[in-house]
Amino acid sequence: MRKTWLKDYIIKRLFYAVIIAWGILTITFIMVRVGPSSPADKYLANLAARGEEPAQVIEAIEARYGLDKPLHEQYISYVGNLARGDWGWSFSTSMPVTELIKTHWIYSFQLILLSTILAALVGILIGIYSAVRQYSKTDYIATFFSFIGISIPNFWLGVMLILLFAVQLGLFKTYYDTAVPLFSLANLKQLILPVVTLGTGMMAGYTRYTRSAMLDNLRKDFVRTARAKGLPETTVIGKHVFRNAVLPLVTIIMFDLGSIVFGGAYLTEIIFGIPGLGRISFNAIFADDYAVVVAVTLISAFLVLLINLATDIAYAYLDPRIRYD
Amino acid sequence: MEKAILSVKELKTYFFTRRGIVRAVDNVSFELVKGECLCLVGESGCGKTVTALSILRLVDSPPGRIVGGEIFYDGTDLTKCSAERLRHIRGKEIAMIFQDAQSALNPVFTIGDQIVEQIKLHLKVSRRGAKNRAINLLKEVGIPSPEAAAGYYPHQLSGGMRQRAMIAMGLSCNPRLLIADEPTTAVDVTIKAQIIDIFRQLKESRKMSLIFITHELGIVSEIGDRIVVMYAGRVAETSLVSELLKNPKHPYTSGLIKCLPDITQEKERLESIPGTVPSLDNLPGGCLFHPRCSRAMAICRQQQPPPVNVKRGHTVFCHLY
Amino acid sequence: MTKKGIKQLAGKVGGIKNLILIPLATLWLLTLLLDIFFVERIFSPLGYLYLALGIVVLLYVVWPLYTSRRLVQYYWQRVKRNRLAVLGLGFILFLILLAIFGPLFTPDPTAANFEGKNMPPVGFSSEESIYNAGTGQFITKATSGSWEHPLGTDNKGRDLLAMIVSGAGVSLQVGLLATGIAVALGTLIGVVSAYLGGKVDNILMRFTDIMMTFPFFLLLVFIIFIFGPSLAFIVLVIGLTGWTGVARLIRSETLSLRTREFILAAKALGASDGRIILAHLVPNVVSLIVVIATLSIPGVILAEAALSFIGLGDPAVTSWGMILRAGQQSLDITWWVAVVPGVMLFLTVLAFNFVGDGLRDAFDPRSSV
Amino acid sequence: MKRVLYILLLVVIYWYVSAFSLLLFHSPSVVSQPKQEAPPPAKEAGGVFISGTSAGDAETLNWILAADSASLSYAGHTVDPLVTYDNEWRLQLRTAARDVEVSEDGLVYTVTIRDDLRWSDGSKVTAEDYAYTLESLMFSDWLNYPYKSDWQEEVGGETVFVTPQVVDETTFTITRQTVYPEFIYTVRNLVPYPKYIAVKYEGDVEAFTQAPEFNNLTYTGNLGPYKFKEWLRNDKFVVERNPDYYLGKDSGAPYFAQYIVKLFGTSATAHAALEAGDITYTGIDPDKVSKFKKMEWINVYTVPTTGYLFLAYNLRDNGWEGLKIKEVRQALSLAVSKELIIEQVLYGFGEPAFSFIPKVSPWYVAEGVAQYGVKPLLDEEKAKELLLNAGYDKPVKLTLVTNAGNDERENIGYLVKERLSAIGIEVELKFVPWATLLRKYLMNKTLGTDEEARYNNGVGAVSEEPWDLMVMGFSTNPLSPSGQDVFYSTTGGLNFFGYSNTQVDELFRKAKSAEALDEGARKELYAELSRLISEEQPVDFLAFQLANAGFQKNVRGIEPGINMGYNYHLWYFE
Repeated sequence: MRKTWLKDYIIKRLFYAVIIAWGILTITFIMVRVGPSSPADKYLANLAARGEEPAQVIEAIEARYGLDKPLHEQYISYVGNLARGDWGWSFSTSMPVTELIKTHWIYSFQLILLSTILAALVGILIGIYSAVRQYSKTDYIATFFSFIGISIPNFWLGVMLILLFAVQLGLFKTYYDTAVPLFSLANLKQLILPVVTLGTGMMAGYTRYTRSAMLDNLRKDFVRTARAKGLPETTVIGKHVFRNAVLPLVTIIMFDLGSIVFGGAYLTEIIFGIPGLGRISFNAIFADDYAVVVAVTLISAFLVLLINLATDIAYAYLDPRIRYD
Repeated sequence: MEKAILSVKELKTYFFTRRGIVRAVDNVSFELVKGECLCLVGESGCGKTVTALSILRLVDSPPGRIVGGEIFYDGTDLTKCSAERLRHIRGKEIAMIFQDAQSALNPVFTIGDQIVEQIKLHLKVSRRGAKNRAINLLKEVGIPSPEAAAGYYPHQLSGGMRQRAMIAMGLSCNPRLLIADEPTTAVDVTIKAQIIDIFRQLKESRKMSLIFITHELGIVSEIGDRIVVMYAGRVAETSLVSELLKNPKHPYTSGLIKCLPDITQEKERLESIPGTVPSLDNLPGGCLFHPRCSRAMAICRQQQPPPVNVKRGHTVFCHLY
Repeated sequence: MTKKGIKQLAGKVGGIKNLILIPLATLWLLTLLLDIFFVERIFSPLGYLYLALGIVVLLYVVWPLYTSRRLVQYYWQRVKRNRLAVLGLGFILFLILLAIFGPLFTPDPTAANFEGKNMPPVGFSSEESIYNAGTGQFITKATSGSWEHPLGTDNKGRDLLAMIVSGAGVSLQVGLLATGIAVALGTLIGVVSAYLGGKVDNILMRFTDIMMTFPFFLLLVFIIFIFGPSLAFIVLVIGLTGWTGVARLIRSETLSLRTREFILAAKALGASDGRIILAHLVPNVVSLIVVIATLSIPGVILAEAALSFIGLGDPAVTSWGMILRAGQQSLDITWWVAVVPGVMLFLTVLAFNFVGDGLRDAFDPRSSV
Repeated sequence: MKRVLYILLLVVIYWYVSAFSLLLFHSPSVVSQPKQEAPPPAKEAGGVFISGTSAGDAETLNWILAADSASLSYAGHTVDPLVTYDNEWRLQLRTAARDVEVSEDGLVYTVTIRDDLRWSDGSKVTAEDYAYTLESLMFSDWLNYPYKSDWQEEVGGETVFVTPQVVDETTFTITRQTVYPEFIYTVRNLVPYPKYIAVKYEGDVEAFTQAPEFNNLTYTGNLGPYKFKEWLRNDKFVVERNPDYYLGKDSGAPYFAQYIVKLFGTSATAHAALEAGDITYTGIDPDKVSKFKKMEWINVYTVPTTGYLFLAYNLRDNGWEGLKIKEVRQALSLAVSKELIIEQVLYGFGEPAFSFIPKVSPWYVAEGVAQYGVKPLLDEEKAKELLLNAGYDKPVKLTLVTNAGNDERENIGYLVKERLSAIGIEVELKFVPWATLLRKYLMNKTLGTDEEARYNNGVGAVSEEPWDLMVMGFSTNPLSPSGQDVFYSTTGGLNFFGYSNTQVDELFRKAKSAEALDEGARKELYAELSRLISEEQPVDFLAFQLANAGFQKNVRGIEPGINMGYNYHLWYFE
């Protein structure tokens, strides 16, 4: 089916995304730079030990990174560089920001991707099942556990899992070992606990969304029609009902993908010592490394915008009734 | 008389709700003779649709359940046969057309796909073959530029077109029996006529057996051979259409007929049956119609009327006879 | 002033409620300004949030619910059918009572006592062997829980129960206040945007989009880190960043209401926009608001806990997240310090989820999650 | 269930596919090293030594830019200083051929380096490199070397740099105009930058900051036991055995194939990793020591540190005026038991402190130092009496601040509160975030002026928030305690509590002057200083902490002590 209007829509949205991104960039930049804290805070102990005059050291450092220049000058030069594709130099890690992100994003990505896929698959399967068997024992159990799943604080869950499986039972390493090659079974193994930690909540959520979305459609007339055609029950549920129920699910999963990087994933990364984007960006915050902070905020914002767009497009194809303008 | 293609015997379909048991269909029996058109007639909520759904075991359960009776379709009792067997009958042998195509068609698949799906399910044909067949069907039911229409989604079609598509889907595996559940209620008058025509043609051309559910005796007189008048989940009167329209026996039936606007003679106002259909979860004792019956007697309050054969093939459930 | 006069006035400002709201709000604002510029601390920052929330809730949630008592009863009947919801409600009430009256019966949660540190909960016993660097000897001291400290003590000898109690207070405060702010803001923006439509709608929704594209938790940590953690501030930030979802939901709900007969009727009768919004639209989304609020409280509570967990909590108060942070440092010695607050956090969130779910089913049986 | 398993399998496959497709974009931050065959070492070298830490990551390997200790220690694995010390402060020659020689007048420092030092390109490391590092890098305006003040001296009221002078290929001198006996310790720590690379970036701080050679330590040649391999930020710093290490020629040192610094989010996870045998070494929190002592596969060494905890008295105008009186300060110190703190808070891992000079320092003197806080100078009655004499008979209320989240300091706070209540002083505890503590409590400025807040803006200045007591911890350099004047001299840059005593200032000045040239004289000066300080009680010195190092049992060659790591290139796995 032809969707010529979609092209214009996408262009409009992309243009609009750029505007938003710029706004966010500015806000973030200002916030970082006007913040009272200084990169030199954490040197104090070291300076004291060496019997140094803190004032001199701090001035030296700020002068080196041009932090002593007036704010607007810093902003202009930063945006200028950004426009030229130079994302700046992260002085808290001594690396180009782009390099830094390129090195670390995969650690978050593998975690998030794996958790999301597993959570979605298992959650949706359970959800469908308990919707079809509404009010059965299985349904009640599934519902109850999904409640537990969405209510359990994942950072707590993570700590408990480590205590039980890594320390007590010694089944896993107590931390994520980056020496293990990314694409190896060993890596999959050491990702199990983090994925469970991050995935539980999502899975529970998806279970409940799927269930209710399925229930909304199970009693619709077209289901009866499908049965009247003589379709086997699996086709009726799996094709006719699910295809209608999938729409809200797409939104939610997409939204999670966008929002999780600096939420649940970050806590998981801290607990399991995964050097992902989350940890990088939060350490950057604590180090007043504005180049990184602005960059990651920008990236995640863009991520969300793109994902929203992707969702809309997906909608346009999944639900023929929808039309944007 | 010729052998029946479908015979329903003392069908009981109840709904078990929180507020109690609803006897949606109670002791309904009728027979459909091959190539004939049987009309189920009655006010809305009298159990016509449920009867039809029961035939294909499409009643949602819970809460609905067929609690008794048999439905014989050439030799097999549809109420008891295996789900497997039933699936082969559904859509292939017995097809059903639903009231409101708007909601009865799946909004996220194209008309073509929905028809093709059914064809491929039951007939050994290639995808292309199925597609052509679907397009022909669409043409047959009078959809202009059927190729394009096949690519449309339900919401892109007008009400009438949708209903036609629905019919096309029903016909797709040319079933021996077609059940049409008020196919004309959701469309406006002009379309209604055209759709009725389609059915009439079908009957002539394909010699297809038809169960036509409606509340309009007008339509019945047009295409019906045999009629079953239902009231509050029970059969009130059953007979040949011509016969019944001439001399209705059951007070309810005659009531219905009086309600028909008759252009030939002037009347101040349309007549109507006083009162309403009782709610199915607390039915009156005895004859269900007695509270509204002008000729009700003492006995009507006490016991249900037994079937009375007033004439060959004309049965009425009333104490008057 | 005559009844009629009041009615007219009310009509002008859009409903008798506003007639009450406006003076109250002004009063509130005046005290706040007074507090900021002239005198110190009439109320604490949290106090102001409480007052504001109280006024709004009273006028736009309690009042409407009260005026339609029968409806409420009807809903209550339906909620009651959902056992889990009732259970959750019970737990929340218990928690509130705990937070209010608990401190009267528990010792000061900040009172350290190094003699009685690392005491296990009642019914448990722990054996701790301390290495004495002076003598080079191990001193094994076996302790078992006593009713003096029902939940045991932490590595400072603070009574865990007392800490949990104060933590309950913190979690509830954050949960209710932040959600209150978020929902109030969201509702206002949602309703206004939907009702006025056109340019206003466009601008407001774009703004919502921008807010939504900010990585919520990153933003939170960021702001808290820069401007320093204080409970009131945390509440404020969570509230001011968390309204977007609410706004969207309310908006879509209002859009469907906008064309309903009674609104059109009100318009036809020449009621002012303000009046229509506050007197007709808002009351009709109250049920939705209640549901959204209950369902978004867990997220807020968890956010605060997460903040404290990564060390950005308000050090001046004992929150569950903070206890958890301390506890997970010494899981092997004093497991209870990590387990108890975790469980409490879990149960609280669970309870709110149950209730929210029950309410939603009650208000709108066939709505999706 | 079969279906589910099947789907899980699909997931895994899907993941791999997507992951591999990512490999195309993904470039790990590994620096490709020229492959060179290692000569077979005398002692069997092998194994990976993993040292776990929950401290923060380094900021840069371009150490000359760094102000944080982690950066310096990271780089330290690949380049040796001139001279280091063992646990008894005996000299250990590294890149120096013999110890730094000081002229009679104490102004000229002569350094002779080994002649077998090589940069990675094989070129000799010469005195020229050292001189260059000093003159053109550390002393330059464009680079902003954070610690330039180490190399500066006050001459006629203005600050000038010392003058390095190349004598020959392996010898250079550093000439001061003023005598500063402890300058030698600075000189001994000197580490060179390769001139042949540095000249490329000279004058351009941005280019220098981003120079790949410096950020990947590709130049270090045979200067250190290890060569840089990989640095994954916030995760691990990996160096591998340097086969050409100048000290390893005959001994074959170092004996670890790799040395890894592994970063952990919390000390708890680091402990767990040590217990599980996932790492070789980590520092152990005092309360966990007994647990690890019991594990037969772990060695726990208790070693002294230079860190000390103290209770600062706010002597500025926004503190309790009583604190300005020496007797009152003594009274407070009389009431706070150091043994109790050590036992309760440090689990016995501490030494009572009476001045900023630790037992391990060569300048430590015990006699004559007033030992407040231990019997007999632990006496509440006497404390009350002192307070009374000072005219404080009514109970007072003081605020004690420290940084939240630091368990040790918080606990000390609780203890102090408890002890002081015994002498009628009520203490209110205030735990604030580190940044807040620095901004609102440590930094100070004279009210009404628009000077920017510093840690010491002179006697008149006050902090933004008032406070009376503060639990703090800093560390001292046992070799040159005179550096502590940043705290205790009137103009000291970290003298945030506003202590001012001309005698003390004078003693510090002397300790840094010609009068201290003779070590005996210097020892006497320090003895005097510690006596005075312990009498004055500008702060209540609480305790020098003892650290606990947990190693896997199979590590050999460790000499527990204050400089435990001095011979770590000789450690090996059994």
